[in-house]
Amino acid sequence: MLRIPVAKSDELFAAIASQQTLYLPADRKDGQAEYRKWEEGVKLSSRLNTVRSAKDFFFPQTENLAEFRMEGKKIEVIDIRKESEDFVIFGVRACDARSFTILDKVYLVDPVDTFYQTRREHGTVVTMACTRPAETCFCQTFGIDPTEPEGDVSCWSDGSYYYFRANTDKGQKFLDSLSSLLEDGDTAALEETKAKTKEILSKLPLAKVSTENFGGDKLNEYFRSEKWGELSESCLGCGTCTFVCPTCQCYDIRDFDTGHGIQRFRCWDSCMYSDFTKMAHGNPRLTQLERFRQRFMHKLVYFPANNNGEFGCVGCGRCLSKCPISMNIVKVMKALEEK
Amino acid sequence: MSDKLKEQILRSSGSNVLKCMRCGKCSATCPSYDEMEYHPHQFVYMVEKGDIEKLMSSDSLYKCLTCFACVDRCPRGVEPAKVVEAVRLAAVRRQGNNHLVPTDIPGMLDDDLPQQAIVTAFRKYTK
Amino acid sequence: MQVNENTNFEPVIVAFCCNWCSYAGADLSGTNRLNYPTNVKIIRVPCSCRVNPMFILRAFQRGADGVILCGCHPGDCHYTSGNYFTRRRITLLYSMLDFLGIERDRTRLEWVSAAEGAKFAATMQEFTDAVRKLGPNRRLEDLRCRKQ
Amino acid sequence: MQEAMINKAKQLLADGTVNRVMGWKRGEFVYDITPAVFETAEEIDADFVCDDFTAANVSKYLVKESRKEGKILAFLKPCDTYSFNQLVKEHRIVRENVYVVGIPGGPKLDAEKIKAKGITGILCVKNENGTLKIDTLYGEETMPYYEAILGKCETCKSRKHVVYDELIGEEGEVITAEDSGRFDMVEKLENMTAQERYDFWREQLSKCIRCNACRNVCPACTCENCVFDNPASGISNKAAADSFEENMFHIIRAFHVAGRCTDCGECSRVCPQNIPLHLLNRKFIKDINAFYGEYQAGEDTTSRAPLNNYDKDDCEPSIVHERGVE
Amino acid sequence: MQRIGVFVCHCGTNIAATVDVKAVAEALGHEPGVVISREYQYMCSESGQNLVKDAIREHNLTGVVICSCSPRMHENTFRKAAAAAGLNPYLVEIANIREQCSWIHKDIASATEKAVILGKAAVAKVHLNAPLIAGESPVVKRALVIGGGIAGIQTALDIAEAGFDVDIVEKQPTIGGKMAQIDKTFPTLDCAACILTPKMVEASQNEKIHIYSFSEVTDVKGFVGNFTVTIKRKARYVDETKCTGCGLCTEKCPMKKVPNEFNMGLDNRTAIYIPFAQAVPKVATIDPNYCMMMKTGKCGVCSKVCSVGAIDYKQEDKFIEEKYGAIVVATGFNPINLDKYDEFAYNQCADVVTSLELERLMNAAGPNGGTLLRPSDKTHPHTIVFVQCVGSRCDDEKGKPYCSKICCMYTAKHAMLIREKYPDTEVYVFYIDVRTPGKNFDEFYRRAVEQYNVHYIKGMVGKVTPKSDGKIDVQASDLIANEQLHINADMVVLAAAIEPDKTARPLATMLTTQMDTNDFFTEAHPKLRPVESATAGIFLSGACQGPKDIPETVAQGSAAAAKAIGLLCKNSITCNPCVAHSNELMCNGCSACEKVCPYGAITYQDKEFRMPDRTTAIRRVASVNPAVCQGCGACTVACPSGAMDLNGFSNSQIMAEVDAICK
Repeated sequence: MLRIPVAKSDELFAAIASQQTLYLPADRKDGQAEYRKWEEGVKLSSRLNTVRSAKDFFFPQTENLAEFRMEGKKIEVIDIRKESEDFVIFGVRACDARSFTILDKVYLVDPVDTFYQTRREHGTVVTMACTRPAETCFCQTFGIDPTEPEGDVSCWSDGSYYYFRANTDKGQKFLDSLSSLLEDGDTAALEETKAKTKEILSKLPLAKVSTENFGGDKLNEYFRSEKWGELSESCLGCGTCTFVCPTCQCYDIRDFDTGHGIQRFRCWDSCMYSDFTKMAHGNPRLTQLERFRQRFMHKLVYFPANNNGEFGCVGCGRCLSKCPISMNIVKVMKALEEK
Repeated sequence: MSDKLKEQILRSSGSNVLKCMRCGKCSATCPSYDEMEYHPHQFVYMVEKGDIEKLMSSDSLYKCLTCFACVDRCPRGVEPAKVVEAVRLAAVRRQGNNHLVPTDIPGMLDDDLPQQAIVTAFRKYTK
Repeated sequence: MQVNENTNFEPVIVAFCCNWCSYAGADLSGTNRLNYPTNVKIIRVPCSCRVNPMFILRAFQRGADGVILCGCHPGDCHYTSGNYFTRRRITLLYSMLDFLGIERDRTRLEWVSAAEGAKFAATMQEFTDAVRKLGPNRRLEDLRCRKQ
Repeated sequence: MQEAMINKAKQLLADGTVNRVMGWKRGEFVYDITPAVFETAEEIDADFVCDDFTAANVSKYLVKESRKEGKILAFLKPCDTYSFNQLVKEHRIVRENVYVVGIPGGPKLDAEKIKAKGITGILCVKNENGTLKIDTLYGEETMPYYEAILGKCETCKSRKHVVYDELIGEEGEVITAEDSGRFDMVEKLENMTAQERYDFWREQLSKCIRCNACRNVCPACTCENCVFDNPASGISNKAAADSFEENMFHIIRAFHVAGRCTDCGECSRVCPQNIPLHLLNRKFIKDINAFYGEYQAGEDTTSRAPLNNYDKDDCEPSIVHERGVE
Repeated sequence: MQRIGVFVCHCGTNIAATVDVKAVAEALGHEPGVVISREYQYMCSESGQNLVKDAIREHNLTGVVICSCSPRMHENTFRKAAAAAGLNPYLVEIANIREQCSWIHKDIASATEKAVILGKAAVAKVHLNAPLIAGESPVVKRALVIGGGIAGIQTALDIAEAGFDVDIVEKQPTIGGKMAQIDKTFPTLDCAACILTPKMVEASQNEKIHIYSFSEVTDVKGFVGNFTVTIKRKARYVDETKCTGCGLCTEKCPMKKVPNEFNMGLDNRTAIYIPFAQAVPKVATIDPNYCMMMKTGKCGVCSKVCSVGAIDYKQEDKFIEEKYGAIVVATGFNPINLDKYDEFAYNQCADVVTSLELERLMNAAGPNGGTLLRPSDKTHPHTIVFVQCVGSRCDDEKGKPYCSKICCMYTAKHAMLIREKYPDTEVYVFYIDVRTPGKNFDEFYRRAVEQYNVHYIKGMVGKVTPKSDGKIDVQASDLIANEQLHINADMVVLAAAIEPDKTARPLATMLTTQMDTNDFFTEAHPKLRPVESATAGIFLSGACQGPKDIPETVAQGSAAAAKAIGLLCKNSITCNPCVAHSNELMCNGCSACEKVCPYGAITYQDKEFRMPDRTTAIRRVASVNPAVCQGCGACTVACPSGAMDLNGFSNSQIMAEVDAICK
């Protein structure tokens, strides 16, 4: 397998960055990681995950869609889309990598979201296999193997080497462009690392969480469940879970008057917010219970109903550690399963 | 010329002669009044008019004791003493460095004044 | 402090003036033909205490380079106590803006009575000069609103 | 402590003093504890918890809970009692409908701080003589206890309960600003240059994802309709579309709670991006103390809030120009 | 869709000379919603107003923007015009392009640009204006006059004459004020007491007038038509209702060495006193600083001699609260303190006196029984020097910047009276200018010069030096002769500047009226509304508004009365509709707004609401009493949720203006 010594990572990143913009997880002063544009001196984080997920690259929090200008009685619509640049996201975990598949099912089906599509086309995803999963991880629940991450290129590390495997044409081209740096080598040490990781995976506290009681056919069973009241009682109605979530895909479209025109932009919205999907007549989900239910029903019931059983969650565990009151999808699943 | 001179005097005195309301209190209060050809209020008025040459050549310039009684008393804050001082300064400046010319010396000689003082003064006040 | 080198820079200055004192003071400086820069545009409010910090931030967002708030002298408020509240609110707001690193000279509160036309004009001149020296507002601007 | 609380709760439920209990419910791990309302002794026995990780301030829930049928028992830490009192003062909590039991406060622990050390796979956390022993999937790890203390507890302002119907444990004292050091960081920032302060806040606030966790957890933010959610307010926005809106949101939020913020520290605790939001509130508190005399929001229910009050000799805003570093 | 009309006024050349009004009208015509944009010579003229009215009717306008002078000037004019044309008057906005643009800028291009921006801001605001309907509030049919001098007396008499109750609050034990101290009046030389005292008596006997003497206003609440005033009735230690004013107590009082204020301290009175013979009310007052009984507990003579038992040493200050519809301020003036004018030796020499002291010295009821004698040695003065403008017309640091107005005339009067009575006395008057604009005034002054031979010398006194022989050396300049004079005088009379009474400043704060930098009350308009303050329901009478002589004071007193009567005639007044209102759906009931409201206009109610989650809940919400609210807007900022907003100056309107200006 193609590999490069970890010690030469700076050379590797420099080579990638010389061709296209490279983003990778880097450590912040506060001990958390975030995606950062690589430049001399930026080191790849060893943390399991970033606070914000990698979905930002394809579906940013705010994005301008169009501009309008008014001159007298005429309104001019300006297409503000610009030619996109190619970029690489390096070090995407298996869970986040899977989230792109989920977002694709929303944005690349008819009608295609061209903003999203353009970004997807220009981005190359280089994943990184996990070696130290955390107690909050439950990606296995959704059939993800963190030791075999997806992406255009999969990458592994055994501590001494990074190993690469292209999964797509785009990935192959990417590896070809780095051929001078990469060497072929044996993977014995890597297999050992994978085996160790697998052992930990089986011992994770959430390893047994299962989707068998969820899916498109459970609508009636869960929609009227009495558990929602108790579960949503402490929910603050903030958007933390949705904004750190790699698969949440809802947005709002708003107009901003700049004083010399109107900018139409979209920004992430959260089903936890009281004005989510507010329409002329009012709001279809008036209580926090309904809003809370919406989020989990969407991930566990509605989404699989419309997408051949695929769930709208990848088990990255971000909401488990970030919810201000520690209410999360795992607690919801367990509570709903209780008879 | 006189405009420029007026401006220079106004600038160096820092006084606004237009504030004068012609009350004459400066002259009423002046201890050197009787010694003067032009009195404090006239200084202010004549500077305002630009009629400065007469002041420059008048001995009144040197009669002002700079006691500032007029400055203190002036109800309008015109500060006549500063105007007088400014005119005096303008006169001194005009003289340049030659404050004493040789032709003046014979007139100064008298029995009481030591000759050495005159020589020293001449050295000191001449370029 | 950065000094603006672009001498052509004309700052946008918003002045909130209370109807009873400062707006009348501004009128008086007009009646007395006391000149101050055209950069200053006055918004009339019933009392300085009507000025919400929101308005001040809004002005900066929309392209103001300086915001000055004028009211009756403490004790002279037409509504008795309005300007006392203003004083507390605005002191805290300005202190907070300073805390966030926004240049101090972009904000000001001045008490101008209906009789102080000259003070009004002088204050506006002074404030405009100070803001001009600071250059365009960059730290608290909304890039979307920047004039193209 | 937990035992005493459970007994007290069961007793008050049994004798009909209250019909519900506001407390904390254990979660999947040692640290993911959720505020919860318990209605029966069985529920309490099963899930009630009060330990090193029960940091959440439950007073805000009482706005809603105190308007329901019957009386609710609330266990309040000293800092929570300030928030509670402030909400009573603002007529948000119906005092008669809450039975307050004061419980000792922290210091509480912050799982994020443990994780920031690179410790992962946390299964169990124990404090042994100032050393935290952490069982993980990868073996036992240790770290100094004090390094894991929750930010808001590091600068605790008071161990005294300002309101309670009953107290469990001993009453503590108010801690002075010098002893708590809670204004140290504000002061440090004040002593920076404007450019440094600007850079500091840009770095911090640019992390903001506008999840509203700070606002929604804040006991002072109980507006029926927040200005940031109200399109008619002219400043509503859902995402900080640019740096101005990041500033705007946090300045206005801090301003709206100025003089009402009890410095409970929840905003910083819940911020997923670790933005030290409490510094903005503390800046206001520090200024208010310095300009208008010491004031602690929530200390009582009668005093006038500093922003709804004035003194004829108050300082002028020019004081901002006169002090500190430009 | 809005249909807005823009009207740009030239104001003759006042605006048009510096602002290209055509360009302004043209530019504003392109603003969204603007359907007509016109300019005209004088918008405020009848034909200008007709232009606006016609446009409102013709284009069915929903909003009007007038680019003209300050809204403080003509906002009402245009609001009325709009109303006459059927448009709600509050849909009119004024862009101030005169006072705040054309008059302060010189460059046409930049002034025009600014005028356009101001116009745009007004257009942006008017887009959001809502029609407002003014409410009404009742008028209390009672007036308060603060100050019982000739101004206050005249005002009170006129108001009472019209049939309204009126109270006079006077801080001294008697009404009468400064005029009571004056000997003769110019230019007729009739006796002041002869014309004043009948008016004082008339006031005391008029059943519509109630006099609170020895009293002060300590608090004012409320608003036009409905003021609540707290009056402190200072303890005079004599029961006013019992005292007959017989004066026996004042004769018997053993403490006879109290400086007599009424005679400017030139003689003494007793500790219990009646200021002067014709005092109203004629009631004794005990001065607790001198009364032996009050100080040592030993004496009680007055109490013993009082046949009606009116003396009450234990009396305390009383506070009463009254409601009034209108308040007239008539706090008057005082001569300034002369301590800082060393050069006139006022504090060093008893024979240097102020003009008001001279009045007492010459008055028949004065210390010398009407014979003019030097205060120092009670000898007849042969040479008297009058000094004009002492402390008037000065630089700010040196004194008062204004002309005190009355000095020229009273000095001429004094000079004339002295020459008339004591022809052997030489009288010198040092003047800067003799100012005599008034009916028969210059003739009066000329009589002093021509008929009475008073020596008027143009010049100022620079130095007054008391000499050991009792004479006074007056050093002065004679500007016409261009010489410095020394006059060997017996007396010097200083025409001290006059200033507003010291009680005026705190009173202005209570009344929320404005004062100028000299503490004179500011009138609502210097020409057109000279007796009204900018605060509705507060009127100005006499010298509290500016230096005045007696005829002017009386004229203004009557004018203020007429204004007050005009208000009191109404059963109710139209309220300002620009008041706060609370959006109950957003209100948290936190009480912040109530805490900052200076008028107590906000109250709370528990109301049942249908909540967004389909439940009903009882919520505590604020409501504003529109009759009490004055529209300051303090509550709108105190409210964190934005539930409080202000009509006419709403959040959205102000932000629209901000946006338009910053664009």
